[in-house]
Amino acid sequence: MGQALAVRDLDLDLDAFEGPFDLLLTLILKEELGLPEVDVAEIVIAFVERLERREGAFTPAQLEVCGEFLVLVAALLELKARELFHEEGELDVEELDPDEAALELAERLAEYRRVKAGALWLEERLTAESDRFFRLGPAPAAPPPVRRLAPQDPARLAAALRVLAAEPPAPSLSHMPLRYPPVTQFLERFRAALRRRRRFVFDEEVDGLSRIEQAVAFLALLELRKAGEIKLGQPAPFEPISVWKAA
Amino acid sequence: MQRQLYLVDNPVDRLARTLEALLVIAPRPLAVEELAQAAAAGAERVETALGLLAGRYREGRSGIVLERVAGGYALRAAREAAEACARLVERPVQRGLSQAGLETLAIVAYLGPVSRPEIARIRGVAADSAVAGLCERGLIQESGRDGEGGAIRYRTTPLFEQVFGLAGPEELPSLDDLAGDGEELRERLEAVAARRGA
Amino acid sequence: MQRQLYLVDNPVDRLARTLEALLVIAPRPLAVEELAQAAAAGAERVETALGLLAGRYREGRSGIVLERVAGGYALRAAREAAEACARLVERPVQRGLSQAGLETLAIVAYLGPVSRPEIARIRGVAADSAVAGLCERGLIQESGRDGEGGAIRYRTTPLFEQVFGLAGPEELPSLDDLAGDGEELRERLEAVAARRGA
Repeated sequence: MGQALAVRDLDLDLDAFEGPFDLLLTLILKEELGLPEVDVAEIVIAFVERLERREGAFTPAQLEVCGEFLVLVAALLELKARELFHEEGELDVEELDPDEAALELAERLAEYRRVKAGALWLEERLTAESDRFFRLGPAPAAPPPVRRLAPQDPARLAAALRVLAAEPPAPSLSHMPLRYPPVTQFLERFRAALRRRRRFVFDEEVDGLSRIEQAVAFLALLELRKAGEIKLGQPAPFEPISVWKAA
Repeated sequence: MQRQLYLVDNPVDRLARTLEALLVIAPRPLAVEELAQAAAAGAERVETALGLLAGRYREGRSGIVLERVAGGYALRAAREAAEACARLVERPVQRGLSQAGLETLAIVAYLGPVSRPEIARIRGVAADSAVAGLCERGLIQESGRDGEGGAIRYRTTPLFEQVFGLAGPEELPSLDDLAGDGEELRERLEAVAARRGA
Repeated sequence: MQRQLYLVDNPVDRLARTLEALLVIAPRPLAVEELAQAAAAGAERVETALGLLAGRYREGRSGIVLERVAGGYALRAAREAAEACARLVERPVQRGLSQAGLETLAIVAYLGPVSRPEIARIRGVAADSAVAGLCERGLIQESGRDGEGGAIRYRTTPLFEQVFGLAGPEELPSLDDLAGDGEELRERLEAVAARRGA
């Protein structure tokens, strides 16, 4: 737990990260953090606190941030919880050997890290070259270009349309072992629950669901709260969360 | 060497260099006031520097000519290079159409009139620049709207038939093996695009 | 006066003037072959004349600078006039490239042609709006499809090289040089995987 608290001390500014890989990469490269020691719950709490401190309505952009965060959480879970995933057949993750998954994630992170270095170089280059101005487009006194087209073969038109009509190759899902149910599913579920009764306990409501589903459910909870549809109560950290319909 | 150093430090020459820079990037003729404002110099000094440049960039001496045109000053090509410039701008497009242009043109040819949203749906990517490019080349043109107040629809032009050597739309290569009629073809393309998802 | 007449009649200088004219009207960098074709001259002579122009149009000496960029040659404003230029024109392309945009651009520049799904796979985040933004800015463009009926692929444009001041794609530093070999990351991750697997 000592290590987990270190995660909280990181004071993660999630807005500053470009996506789950970005954040995950940063976490892993922090020397003091070993992946097995990362407490996912702590990261979730840090994230939620950040959301809570936000002013104003819950925008789609924030929802997107949540979605990316969720992918991160899922990736962490996958790395950490081999046994858990083995039990969760309905999530399709058992098809992927956990070791393979870890290696795949490692490769993808390494690839992302290289790309990030490229992006950094481009950024520096852009700054260094920002005092180079050139004209975009034709010169004011240039003759207008004549774009004559050479004769074309009509068969190319048919070929182009055949390409568009061709069945797409079956997409490889090997890179997407982490699928999760849509947030809307839980929005509806919680709204329905609050139509039946004034109050429910979140932990009971999601009991028996996979951790990924629970994470998505939690996200739905946050969205309802931001929209002012519900009120939340929790006596202490890690105690059950109570949910009321907002008056 | 002495002379060059002198030129570099001369304020009028320095201003002239700034004006050269402004004129070479300008997308339109620039008025003296615009040049003065951008160069952070007085209009009178700008006129002096323009006089210097006019002597340097003139017919017979330079391939770049500073010309006073309606609304201000602009750099243009020297007349002696007119033939070369004509060869540059009138080169027939050898590569023909890009993949994006060809796909868009095929959709308009076989399914037209179609709107940009429909084209985008079938190709799986925004069609604005491809449509604009084909319009500019005169291969497609606007053809009414998609219902009252709807999106503009496009169809091919006579120039299109000329370029592709077609006497009429009925001479387009048959796609019977893909679909029975235009409507069926459209449905099939949209269905595939939805599965492709990109 | 004697000297000037001599310059006017010198064939290399005459070709140089033609090249000046071509470069000042060109909307993009021109390759040596394009210049040679338009000027109706041999590539070797064109290169000689370009050398002459490079000496004349260079930083410190002229407000117009001849630059070798994006596989060709283009005229641009001298760096010393950057402030004045910034007052005259906006820099839409350079301004506001987000981190997402830069990462996506790096992927396309180094790994292109790539499709949106591939970019998303590498970034771990959907790339649609970043790709659309870069297309709009003219930094990337469509480049065929990923196999029959596959997703559209993208590659960088000559404008990308122009904006980033690259003479050609070979001027991009290798990712291995930029990122190191990533052994440390790999080892850490493999250690994690091994511990879990044990």
